[in-house]
Amino acid sequence: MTIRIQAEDFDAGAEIARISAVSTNVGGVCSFLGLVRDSGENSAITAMTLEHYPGMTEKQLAKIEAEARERWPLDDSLIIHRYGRFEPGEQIVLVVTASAHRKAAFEACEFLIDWLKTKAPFWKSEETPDGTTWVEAKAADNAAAEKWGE
Amino acid sequence: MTIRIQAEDFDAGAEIARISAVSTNVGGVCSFLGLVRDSGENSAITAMTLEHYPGMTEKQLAKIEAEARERWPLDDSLIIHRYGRFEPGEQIVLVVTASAHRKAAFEACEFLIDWLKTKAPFWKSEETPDGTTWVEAKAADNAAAEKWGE
Amino acid sequence: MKILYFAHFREKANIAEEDIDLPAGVEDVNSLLDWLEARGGGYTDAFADRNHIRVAVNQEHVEFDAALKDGDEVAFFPPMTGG
Amino acid sequence: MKILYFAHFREKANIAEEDIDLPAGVEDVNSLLDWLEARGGGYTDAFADRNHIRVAVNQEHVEFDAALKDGDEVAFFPPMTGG
Repeated sequence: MTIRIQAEDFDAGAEIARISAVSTNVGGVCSFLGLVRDSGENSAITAMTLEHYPGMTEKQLAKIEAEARERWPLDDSLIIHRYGRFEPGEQIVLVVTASAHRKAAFEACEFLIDWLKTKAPFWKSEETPDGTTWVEAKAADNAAAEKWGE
Repeated sequence: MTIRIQAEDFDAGAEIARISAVSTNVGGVCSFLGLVRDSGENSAITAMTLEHYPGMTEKQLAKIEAEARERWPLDDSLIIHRYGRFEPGEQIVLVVTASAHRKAAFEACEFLIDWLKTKAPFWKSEETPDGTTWVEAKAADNAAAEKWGE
Repeated sequence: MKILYFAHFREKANIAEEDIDLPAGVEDVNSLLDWLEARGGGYTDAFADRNHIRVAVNQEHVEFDAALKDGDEVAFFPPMTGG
Repeated sequence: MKILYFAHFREKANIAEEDIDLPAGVEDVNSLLDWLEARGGGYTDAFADRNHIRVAVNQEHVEFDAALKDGDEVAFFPPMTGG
């Protein structure tokens, strides 16, 4: 179980390879890699800045990772979330889950990213040709997180 | 869109990196990596052999990948499936999907692997201390594939 | 007609692939299965129980009532277990 | 008491962090919000509309009726948008 909140970039392939090798009980490794897109709801995005609440972020992520391990039989899991200013194409977040069975790996991975989107203390602002604006929370993201219950 | 049926191993990280970079419209890349486990339903597994139907496999995978692209807005997708004899911990299958939105990436990835498990012409046999046996199709895998409809 | 045998069908019939002329009276998969079963030995052993047989004609999965003609590629195999 | 401001709260109040003594009459998040709003300027601008305010006390997400005491770390921020 690893949680990393960092400004630096990461090597998604190396992380997936590491988690694949933790045990020969692992039958499936699911991963989600989030990247900065160059198009928002209304206009082109030239850059994005992610701000977070140091201390609370780590605490909240540890809590949700513990919940995922309770709900699904995971052999390992990883969350890496970056903060700082990024340009389109850059990596922001990586979630990896490993389990004996693929359904557990998929569900736990989706649960973690849904939760990250709505409950981890990160805030995004986007730079567009019209200026910089804070990204508003999306109803779809809240609905996605709520489907997992409390 | 790439489909590879091969005996050789693959570099999952390099494939994910390649697909992440196809377009700055990609916001999420979901991947599933399947590995040989050392424990089956009843006993320890020392090796697994995957046999397939050359020609039909490629045809069926191309068809299902086309269906995934029709159902979800994907920027790219990849299926690599190996055949031959493998030991625990070895990589068997990789599915990668890239989309503007994470829900599409997750759903398409799970759809492809569910389909591969039940409808692509591959057959597994397992070597255990008690001998070599053909793996029987699992009801849970059929149910997983059927939830996507026809 | 080309016939391919996979997984335990290949093992039981002890053959991976064969070319045969379409036998007299064989019009569809059902009648081909009857013909194969009647060959005796490993074929009878492989094709007596029809419950777990899957079949493809020209690399497309079909039902047992699918028509056959000379030149077709027919493959017999158990339910798939890939992934 | 330490107060942290994130995202547009930091921008509107023009401050990231401050240490204050627990003001007289402030017993919970609601009364702290009243006190901040009454400060005027950027604070009033930031805290007049309570609809999109989220608050954490000692790094745990809480509701506005959560009690406060001197020494607490209180943070104000909009709904999260990570991932």
